[in-house]
Amino acid sequence: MRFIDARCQLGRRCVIRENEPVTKAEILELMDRCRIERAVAYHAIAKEGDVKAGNMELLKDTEGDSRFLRQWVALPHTFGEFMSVEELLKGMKENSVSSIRMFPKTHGYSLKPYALGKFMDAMAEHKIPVFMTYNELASEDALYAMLTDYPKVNFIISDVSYREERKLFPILEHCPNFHIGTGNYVVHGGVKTMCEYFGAERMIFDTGLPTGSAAAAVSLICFAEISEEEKTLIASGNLERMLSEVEL
Amino acid sequence: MNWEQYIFEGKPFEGIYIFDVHGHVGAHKPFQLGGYDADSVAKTCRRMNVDGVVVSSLPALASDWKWGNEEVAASVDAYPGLIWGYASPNPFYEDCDITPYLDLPGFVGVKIHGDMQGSTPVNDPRYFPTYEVANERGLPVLFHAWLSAEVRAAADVARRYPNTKIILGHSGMTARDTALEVARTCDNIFIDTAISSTYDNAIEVLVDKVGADRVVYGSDICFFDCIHTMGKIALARISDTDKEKIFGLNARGLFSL
Amino acid sequence: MRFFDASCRLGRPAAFGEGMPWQTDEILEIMARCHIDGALAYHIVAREGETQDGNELLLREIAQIPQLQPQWCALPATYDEFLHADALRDAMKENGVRTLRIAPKSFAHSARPYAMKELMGFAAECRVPVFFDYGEAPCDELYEICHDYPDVSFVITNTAYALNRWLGPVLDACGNLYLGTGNYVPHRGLETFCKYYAADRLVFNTNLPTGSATAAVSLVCFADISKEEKELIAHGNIERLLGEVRL
Amino acid sequence: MDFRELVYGQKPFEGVFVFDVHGHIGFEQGSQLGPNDGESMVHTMDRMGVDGICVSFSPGIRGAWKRGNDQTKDTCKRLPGRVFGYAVPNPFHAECDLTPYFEEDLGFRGVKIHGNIQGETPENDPRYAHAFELANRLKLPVLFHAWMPYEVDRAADVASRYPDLNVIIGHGGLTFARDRAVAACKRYDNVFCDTAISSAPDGSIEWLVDKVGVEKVLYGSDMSFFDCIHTLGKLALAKLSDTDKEKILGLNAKKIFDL
Repeated sequence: MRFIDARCQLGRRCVIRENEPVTKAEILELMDRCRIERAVAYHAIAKEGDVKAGNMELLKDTEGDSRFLRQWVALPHTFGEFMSVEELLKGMKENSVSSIRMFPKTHGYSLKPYALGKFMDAMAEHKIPVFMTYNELASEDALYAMLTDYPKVNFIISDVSYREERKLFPILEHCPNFHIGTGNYVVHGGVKTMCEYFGAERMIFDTGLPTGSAAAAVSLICFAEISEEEKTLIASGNLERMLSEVEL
Repeated sequence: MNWEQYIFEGKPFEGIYIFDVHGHVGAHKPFQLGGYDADSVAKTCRRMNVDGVVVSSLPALASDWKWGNEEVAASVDAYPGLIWGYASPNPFYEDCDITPYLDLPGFVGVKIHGDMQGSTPVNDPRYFPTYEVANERGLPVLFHAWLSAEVRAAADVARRYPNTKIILGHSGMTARDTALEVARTCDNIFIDTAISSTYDNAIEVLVDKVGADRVVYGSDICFFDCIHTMGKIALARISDTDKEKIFGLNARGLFSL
Repeated sequence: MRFFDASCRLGRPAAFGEGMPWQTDEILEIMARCHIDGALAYHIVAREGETQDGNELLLREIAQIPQLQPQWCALPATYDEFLHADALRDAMKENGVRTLRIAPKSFAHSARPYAMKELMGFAAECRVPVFFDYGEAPCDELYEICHDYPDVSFVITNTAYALNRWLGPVLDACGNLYLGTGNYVPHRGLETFCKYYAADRLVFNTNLPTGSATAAVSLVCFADISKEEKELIAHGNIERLLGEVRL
Repeated sequence: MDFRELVYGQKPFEGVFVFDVHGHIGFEQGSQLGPNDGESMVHTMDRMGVDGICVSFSPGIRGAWKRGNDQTKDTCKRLPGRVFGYAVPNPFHAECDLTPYFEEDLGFRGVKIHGNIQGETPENDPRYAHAFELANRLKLPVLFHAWMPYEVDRAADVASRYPDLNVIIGHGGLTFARDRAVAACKRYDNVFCDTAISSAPDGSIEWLVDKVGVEKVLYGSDMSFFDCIHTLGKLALAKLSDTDKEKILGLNAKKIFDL
């Protein structure tokens, strides 16, 4: 079973709990221990400090390192901040960056079409998947609004808590562009149930390293009561297909 | 000095030593800052005849402490004599030692922002190694001291490390009563004027209650603009000598410039 | 450089920090010190509850003060608790009131058309500028209110420094949004604004007494922008907006 | 035993005694749980090689203490040797008495305290005393929902006043209350921690073992709130010796549960 992790943070973050992995070496040790082949990685400074500088640090930290697939954090281009959509696409192409992560709550901006329409049109046109954690959205209604405002963009939402099933089920039903990161999807039998109702294609394996548990994440897939094909799709198939469709 | 004339003709003040004890470089994640790199900060300082500003890096406080302190070192390097540096520790990293930065020319103090670092109280023992160094060298330590609890924690540090010079950032306006109270009990506590919005007369109240000698000009530049705080001090109804002390003479003593 | 303050507040606050210059003569002294020739003032009683009585109290308090012009607080005429459009027009005309201030969150009413259609219809028809603190319709609500009433000129005040990522997209999408400069303090805020938008969408105000007038005037005087742009901000734009009012 | 092979071989934990000290059956109003009846839990336990589990009725059943405990009793009766029960007291209903559940072997092996959900009643409130006296007399384990530091301290207080019962701090060893949990484990012999948490980084169980000693750490999954797979996997792939893992997975529980 080949695992490719869709959510890993490199770089030195501000707050660490005792014994939490921090360095790239510690992350790689966990990836090896959990047999995770490669990981889509973004940089801690891009989330917590300077977005553009953090994206550059990521290029340095992953230079010639085939274990990591590069992911940039994006910001809207208001008052000349960050990059224009054209500059972003050019930068992604030159540096083989294949996906985008956004932090609308942490970085404080609107997801509505009046603000992000142009940006999301580019994501749709170039089939670039957009990654977010569930707590970056104001509510499940905000999630539904985003998914329906931009139906042609694939969104991968991670860290959905086990308490959200009644809120997420109807959204999964209505929004085929809604994918779930399985890292902390701990609902009892959740992976199996989702396969039954929505198909394995809707789930992307991720861990949330270094603050999420990789061991728990791989176990959730290995021990799930689903077929081998379904496990493989979740573990790496869906992500690889999505990233292969990116046109830059 | 005819402060009004300077302002309303848009002419930066002349003949006044202006030293900003509370500056920043580097981006801040929750919202967009205008011109947060060293060049922008230097440009504004030169335009406004500001003789010097001590900056800490926002990423050093809220993100990667090493990357951030390097950012400060680069800024100090680029504008020697104009941009001075605060080094900032991080309590979560045992290997975090900011002495190498304090040894660099141009680094003149320490900046602590417990709130951004997992809301760690500033008198948390994990900050003590930094205070020991500051105490040995008699350095100023600028605290983010917004809430009165933060002011009291900073005052606790002032008492434990009497050889440091503690600057209560923002406290002149927010937790003012607590700040005034602790400033009376500790003579190594100073109060800066860095705040985005407060009413006129706030500066007059500070000078009246704790004396101009204990108030230092700080603007929080690049977090927001320094102009409005400068204007507030310039047009405050306090004597010119008090304005000169606040604008820079006090700081000159604090930072032994 | 002379200034006109597009929004300040009169009246006795329930609570205030020691030294706050809330009394009218203190406000007038600061205005003089800051070369502010005139100001649109609203009353705290109108803003904190008794809107009509507060508006009338304001007229009495500034009757003998030529520098101060009335700015009325307003809310939808639910169960006739406030003037309907025609009565409002007549009263404003009679008392020289040319601007309104709304506070949907504080007054706890919806800002959507189903609730504010009459009031905003009046403001659009008579070209009456409508002021509100940014906190009264923040983030996406700012877009919605500007978008719902495209013919009303909105001036937001008390904005502080953390809003550019929200403000930019609304300025792009809606031409009827103006920014009160009092306490708009991002580093190089005014020059960045003028670079990406235009000085004619900036309106000088102080937010006295809670905001600092000395800071507000300094922000304009020392801004790294042209003299013409400073004049537009200091008084030009508000004079144009007030000139367009047709009661 | 190659625990890594277990995960990748997708084989259950055969040959290892596994006992889950923190389970729930029944409805939870705030969120739709996965299958939460005894039978579906045993189905997962069979797949994973888990020998037994001790459950209390879900906190969602707030007031109906008798109906909830009877629900647990029926489940234990239907699934003897696999599902055991915690009796849950209620501090507001004076008539609440747990002794009938222990007069004969109905499958009950301990007491569960969830003060937070019962009107935020302090965990060491005198109105729980009758349950503590019962547990002390019968030398039973008492599982506390202890997420916050003050909840952990109250559980420790009970341990200090009733030396013959064993306190299990539920969740607390892995939340931000963990320093308090470590202090309690070190101070009292009859205080233990479980591993029930939905999100804690790799290395957190190792940290707990390092601080309180492996004998004090018990496998608990909070099933059916969560799937037990993820905690089992976290344990299997943890950087701990096999003997440590076997103690945590079940041997420690054997010492304080009458199994």
